[in-house]
Amino acid sequence: MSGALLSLRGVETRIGRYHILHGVEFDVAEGGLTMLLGRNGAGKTTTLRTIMGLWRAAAGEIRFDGRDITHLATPDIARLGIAYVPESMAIFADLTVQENLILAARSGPPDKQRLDWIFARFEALKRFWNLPAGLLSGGQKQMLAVARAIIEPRRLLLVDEPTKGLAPAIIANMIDAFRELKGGEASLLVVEQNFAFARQLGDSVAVMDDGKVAHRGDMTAFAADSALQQHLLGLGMDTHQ
Amino acid sequence: MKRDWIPWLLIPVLAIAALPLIGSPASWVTLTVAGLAMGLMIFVMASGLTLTFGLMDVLNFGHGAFIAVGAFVAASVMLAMAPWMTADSIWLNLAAIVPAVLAAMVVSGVLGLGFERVIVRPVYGQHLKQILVTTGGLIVAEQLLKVIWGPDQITLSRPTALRGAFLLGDVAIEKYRVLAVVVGLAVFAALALTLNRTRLGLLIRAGVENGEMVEALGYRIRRLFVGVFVVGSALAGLGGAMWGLYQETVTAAIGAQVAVLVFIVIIIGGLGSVGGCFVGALLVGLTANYIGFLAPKVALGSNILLMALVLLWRPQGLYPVAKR
Amino acid sequence: MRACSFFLLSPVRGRGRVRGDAPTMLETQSLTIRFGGHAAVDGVSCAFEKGTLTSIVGPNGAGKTTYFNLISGQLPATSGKVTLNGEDITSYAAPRRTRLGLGRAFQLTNLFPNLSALENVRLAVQVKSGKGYDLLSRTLTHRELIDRAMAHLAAVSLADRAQTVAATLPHGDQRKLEVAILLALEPDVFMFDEPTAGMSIDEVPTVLDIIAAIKARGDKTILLVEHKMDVVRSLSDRIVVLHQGKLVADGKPAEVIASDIVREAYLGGANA
Amino acid sequence: MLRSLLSDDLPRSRWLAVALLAILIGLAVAPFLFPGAKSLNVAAKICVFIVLAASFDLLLGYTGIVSFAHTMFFGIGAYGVAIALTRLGPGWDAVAVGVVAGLIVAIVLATLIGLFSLRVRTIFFAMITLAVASAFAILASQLSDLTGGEDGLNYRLPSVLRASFSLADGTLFGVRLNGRLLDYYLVYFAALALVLVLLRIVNSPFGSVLMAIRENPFRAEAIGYRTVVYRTIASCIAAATAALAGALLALWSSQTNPDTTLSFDIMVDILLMVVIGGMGTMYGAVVGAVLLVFAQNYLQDLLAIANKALAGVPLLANLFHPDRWLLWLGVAFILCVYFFPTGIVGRLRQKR
Repeated sequence: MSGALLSLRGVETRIGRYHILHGVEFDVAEGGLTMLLGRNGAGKTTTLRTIMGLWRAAAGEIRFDGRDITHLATPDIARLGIAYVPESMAIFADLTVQENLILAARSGPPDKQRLDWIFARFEALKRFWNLPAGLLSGGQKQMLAVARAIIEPRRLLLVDEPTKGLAPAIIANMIDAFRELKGGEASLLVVEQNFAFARQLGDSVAVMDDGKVAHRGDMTAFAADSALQQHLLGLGMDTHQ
Repeated sequence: MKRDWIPWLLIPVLAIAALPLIGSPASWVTLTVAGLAMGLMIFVMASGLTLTFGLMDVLNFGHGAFIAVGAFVAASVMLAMAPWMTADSIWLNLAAIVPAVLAAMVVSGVLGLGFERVIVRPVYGQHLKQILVTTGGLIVAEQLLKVIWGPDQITLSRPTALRGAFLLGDVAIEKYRVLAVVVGLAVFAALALTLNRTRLGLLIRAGVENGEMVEALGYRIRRLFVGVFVVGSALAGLGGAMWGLYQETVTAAIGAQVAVLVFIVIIIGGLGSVGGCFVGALLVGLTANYIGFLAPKVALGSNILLMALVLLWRPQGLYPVAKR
Repeated sequence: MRACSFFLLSPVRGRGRVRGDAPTMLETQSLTIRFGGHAAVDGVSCAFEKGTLTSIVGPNGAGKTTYFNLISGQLPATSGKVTLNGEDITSYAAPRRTRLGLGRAFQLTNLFPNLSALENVRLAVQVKSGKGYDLLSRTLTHRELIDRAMAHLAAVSLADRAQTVAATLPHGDQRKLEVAILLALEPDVFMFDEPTAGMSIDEVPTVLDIIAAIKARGDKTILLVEHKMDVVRSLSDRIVVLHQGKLVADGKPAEVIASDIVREAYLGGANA
Repeated sequence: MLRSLLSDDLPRSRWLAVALLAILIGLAVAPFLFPGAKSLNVAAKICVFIVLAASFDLLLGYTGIVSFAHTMFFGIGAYGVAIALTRLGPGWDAVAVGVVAGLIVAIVLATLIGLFSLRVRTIFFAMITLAVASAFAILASQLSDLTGGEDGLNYRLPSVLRASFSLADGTLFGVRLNGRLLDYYLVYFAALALVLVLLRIVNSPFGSVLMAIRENPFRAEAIGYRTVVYRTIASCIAAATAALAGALLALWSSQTNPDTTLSFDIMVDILLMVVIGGMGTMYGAVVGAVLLVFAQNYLQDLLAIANKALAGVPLLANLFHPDRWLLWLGVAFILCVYFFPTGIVGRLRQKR
């Protein structure tokens, strides 16, 4: 597939004795936003972690920008321009908001304009600039986690459940931010449970089930096909009848 | 967030509480300075250990080996420069001490690098094996010290300028203790500044909390860890050199002996916290000196008692580290 | 029979349910746990009756496993109450709850890896026998414990693997062993946390059959967290939906699955 | 009969069975096979250390606890008997008082340490026991009125255990049947009995819970075992057995001092015995103890030869100095932890 920034082919991951991914295959297009959907335990988080090098792929190939990154160490993968927002947010609670962002900006002090752009969307970060991040609320931590990933331009963002525990108004800001990022400087791969959010943002979609990608395609088509959604996303009311 | 200052308050509270028990203000000042000096020397040795634990969940039971090596290397250099040590010039004295201490730090640091590779690296994440293998490392290191320096203890005398005491009225303060306090505070200040004001320090603090995320931000935590391990070993060497001069004798067992105090201090402080380690070290130093004066027979039990009291109050130590 | 009427609850806070005839075996009252400011389980009140199987569903992060942890004692509740058979067990540690009849199987396989399959189950049988503190008799002389353990292994069709070291069993067999341990505890309340996760398709029926068999006995209470909706629907007497730590729906399977609130919880408010 | 005696825990390896039989018989006939005070002393020491190492294995190998305070309990047992014999005179009543007092102190201390710190992680416990043990060792040398300080205590054993006591007229196979011989067999049979009891404990329903806790404490707790209680009981049993080993040592040597009972060196010896012999096998402790006591005596001779050969080379000669035997065992210890975690016994059993 041409124009794919990230592509996974036959990726298998084992954690300890458990075989979690069984040959995952999908692409993230340059400048696009791919939604990774699927029910609990389908392997979405494991997929993100495997791309990031936090779990080792036991088989298969992960290519980023034409380069095989399957066996690179996590820091080297990050340095190619991939940022990761884990589901747990992994905020450094003991560090202030400012310090969290200073660390995330690898190439020097954070850019002023970019900071203002972030503050405009996540106002709380400005307000609690010098507060230890551990004292932020769940939603504010989520903002910080996303801000940390976009404090400098990155080529690919891996985001795990950005809307978990967020109030609707902030979700709207999050949607804004991701819209502006995609197509411009970054491509995104977002794991999401909230389908309303997913359909508003996603260009394409990959749905996982039992450690495999069960469906790949265009978001518009997927959003229109409610039978497919129900079959894949876990309610399955009309199956097995 | 409100800073938790209560543990810091324990230090003056302890000192003031000891005053009426000791009675004589002159003795009290002497003991307090002695306690601070002892505490700060232990802090210098313990700071690296607590950080390596925080960063990689590695506890090195062989840490004492670096302390002992530092003491031996410094002793060798100083003995070789004996004429300058005994000269009646503070500058010549310093010209002997400074290279001795630097040599101690370099050798301990290099040894730390080797120790990390051979002993610690293969057993990451396996606590039981880690305890066993680092203890094994201590056994071997202690024997090697005897191979190199011989089995007998080395007697070491302090340089002329650091003998004796300052007299302020009827209060006597040993000069060497003042130096130990100054060096200890300098190390603490340097560590505190590094941790709070530099990018490297931010990385270390972040790594103690969540090493995986630090990696995902593009930093190599392994390198950071090895760096901290080496610096911690070098500091242990520095502390060993200071302790050797303090005791004026050096034996191969010095490491294992002091390591016990070091462990008590980092437990009290909360494993992984430099601030807690500092407070813990001063509490241990002061308690040991006060009790040593008031009831010499139970002096060493006093550290255990202190540890028990602190853990009853805060079971995870004074400043527990927030983990993931 | 139970009279589980179906409620749609907009802003839900702990509330009573319409009671059935069967006695309540397990009950949580306004059960809450906060991590920092965030309530992972938020005022959940629910009663589980003897002889019923209740499925607990909800999207990722809804608090299902945390709810289980609060019931089985792996986590301490911030507030609220858990009662088992009328006894307030909120302050009891996990082992005591287990000995009182709460049995739990874990989401991630959680065995004694270097012990044999038989030994894994025998240890569970031994809990209620009270022989744990017997230090002077030989383990092998307690035939009755071994025989019962073998029977439980046979129930999950693992009898021929009895002497195999647990860590070397294939994943599906490890899940079955997990179930055998739970059976061996002979609890009054069975808690299954995604019992079929990670099993191959042909292994799933064995576990479902076991659960169905327990249910058929009629005197046990079963709690099930499961994502495969067909499984949930075929087994459950009742479905409870958790969303963002709150109980948002509770009722008969068909009604709950068809309800908008569930769709909203799963799909995020879109009329997909 | 044998099965019951060994609690169904058979050697499961021909070579291990041979080794154990050799140790059992060798120690039984030692007084006649290797007459002389020194070799009898070595044999008795082996018996005592077998018990000490086996009791440590109950903690380390079976329960997964690292305690650096094991010598403390050993010392408590030894000092209990020593102090009682010093104060009350050389009678059996004094021995009984000493043993009982030692046991009580050991169990109370083990309970306190256990309840206080066994809830926390392995590392924490290891550090705390190290601190407590070192404080105790210093305390023992400070309380010189009671313990004799650094010099320790010298005391008279009950008369039947002394060399002057004649069991029967004449000799057997050229060995005088005196009180020392009786003393040796007292130590031998007590050690044998204690090892068999420990073997029974690890193969009992209780022992199986300990292994479950070692394997997965979270799960053990979840199926209904209170891990803190089990761990504490295990450390009490280990402490009591160590104290009995100490009492045997005191009854054998008629002197007790910090170096032979409380020092960190002894702790290191026990660690080496259990790890090199094989953790979690009980027989490993037996094999390890024999090996180490032998090494202490014969590795030195071997090193002395190497040392002579290298006499000219400065550092290398020191490396093979007879006093550096611990260096080589230390290296063996590290290699064991890396490559043979089940030690000698584990290797033998694998081969069958």
